[in-house]
Amino acid sequence: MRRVLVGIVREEVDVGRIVEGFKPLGKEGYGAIVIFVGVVKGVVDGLGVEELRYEAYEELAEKVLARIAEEEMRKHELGAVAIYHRVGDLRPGDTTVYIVVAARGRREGFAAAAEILDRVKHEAPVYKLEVREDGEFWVIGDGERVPRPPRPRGP
Amino acid sequence: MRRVLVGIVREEVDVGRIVEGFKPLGKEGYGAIVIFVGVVKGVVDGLGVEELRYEAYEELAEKVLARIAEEEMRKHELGAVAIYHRVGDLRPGDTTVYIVVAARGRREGFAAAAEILDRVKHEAPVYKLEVREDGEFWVIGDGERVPRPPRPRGP
Amino acid sequence: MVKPEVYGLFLRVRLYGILKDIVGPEVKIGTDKPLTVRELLALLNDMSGGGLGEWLDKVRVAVNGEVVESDEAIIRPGDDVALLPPSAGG
Amino acid sequence: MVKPEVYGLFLRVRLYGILKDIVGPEVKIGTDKPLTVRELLALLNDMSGGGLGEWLDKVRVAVNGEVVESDEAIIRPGDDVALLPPSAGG
Repeated sequence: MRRVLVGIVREEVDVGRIVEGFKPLGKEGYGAIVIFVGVVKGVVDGLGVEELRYEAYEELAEKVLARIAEEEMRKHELGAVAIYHRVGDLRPGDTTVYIVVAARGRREGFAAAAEILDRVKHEAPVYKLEVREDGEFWVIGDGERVPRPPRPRGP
Repeated sequence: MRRVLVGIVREEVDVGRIVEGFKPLGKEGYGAIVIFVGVVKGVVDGLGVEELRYEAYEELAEKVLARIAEEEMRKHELGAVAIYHRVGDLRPGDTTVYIVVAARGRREGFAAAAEILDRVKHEAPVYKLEVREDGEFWVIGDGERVPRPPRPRGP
Repeated sequence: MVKPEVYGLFLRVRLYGILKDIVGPEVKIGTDKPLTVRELLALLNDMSGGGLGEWLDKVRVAVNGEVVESDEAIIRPGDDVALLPPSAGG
Repeated sequence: MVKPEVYGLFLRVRLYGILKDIVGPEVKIGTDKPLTVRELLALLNDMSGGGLGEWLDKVRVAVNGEVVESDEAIIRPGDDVALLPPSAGG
């Protein structure tokens, strides 16, 4: 079994299958699987969102995800970690990011999943353009929105 | 879509299917799905565990799970909650409890899932006998173990 | 909905977890009079040769599918009673 | 492994996120001499009519698939360079 699964992916990820893979780690004493699944919101600050366009600098992004997974695995004594981030044009209700950890207990599991998610948001070279009813905005860091500037070439 | 799903169940629960059901809530602004899956540990305090035998006072247990789900849904402004607890003879690597919440953001989601899990452990009339290499123990509350007393009748 | 089962002039008590080991999985008590929760617990303790001992403080009693908080709550013949040790889910 | 692509005496720079809108998705700079990160950023800022402005402090530069921390790091013709705005995953 591979203990670290990461990827920048275009399609949805089958969470049930990851759980299936991590369950046997119970035998080694990992009794808690914690999962976070991010979903595109249809409303932000009371305004309708039509689409989130995600892109990644993929060569680096997968390395960063693997590094986060391995560091957090050591820090929280996890049995396994999966991190997948989607790219492409996603609409409200579509999934965006998946974090799955197998931990010894629930506290470590929740702490690890929350921390991994924070690190993915801040460290992975992933970028998103929010297409809203009032225009297009680049999301910068953890929530700042910058109106999309006029482009030097085609759309 | 039902916003509260609870049950005392004998079989495994398909987490992927619950995620599939909760995803559309993204359109209403619920952008975070947090899941906890408990797994039977094969080792506790360095000793081998053969089996956990779970039983529940089912008439009450399902009412308690529904009450926890509804109260936590209001408290954390969740879009939906699922709580399933398994009963029967479970072996290391088998799943025991499933908590799934759809929250507005990740912080509420992690907080809600952790709190629901704590409440399920303390409030739901569910009981477990740990069959270990050094004997049989009733788990009382959050970790105390009491050796199984001699029985007045059959095994 | 819980449907109380009437056993003539019996009171049916189901026990869970460690209490099942101490007293038995189910006890029928012949009585045609109401009992308080306190009286029922004392009776069950006697029946198990004092085995409930340390558990008497920790036990919760459910009547017809709801936990009763008071030791003075009344149980009537025909009620569905359950004796519950501290929960241990998860 | 990232395989640097050599464009003769060009340096290829890919841009991401908002930087792509400001400067363009990819820029080829004709040079046969090494450049520092600082020099490269100044050059790209000039090319975009000063558009990088406020972003110059926030941009991270990756060379051959790894972020370089120092503005004095050297970039050589043939290196694979990426200009990255602050991350916004999740």
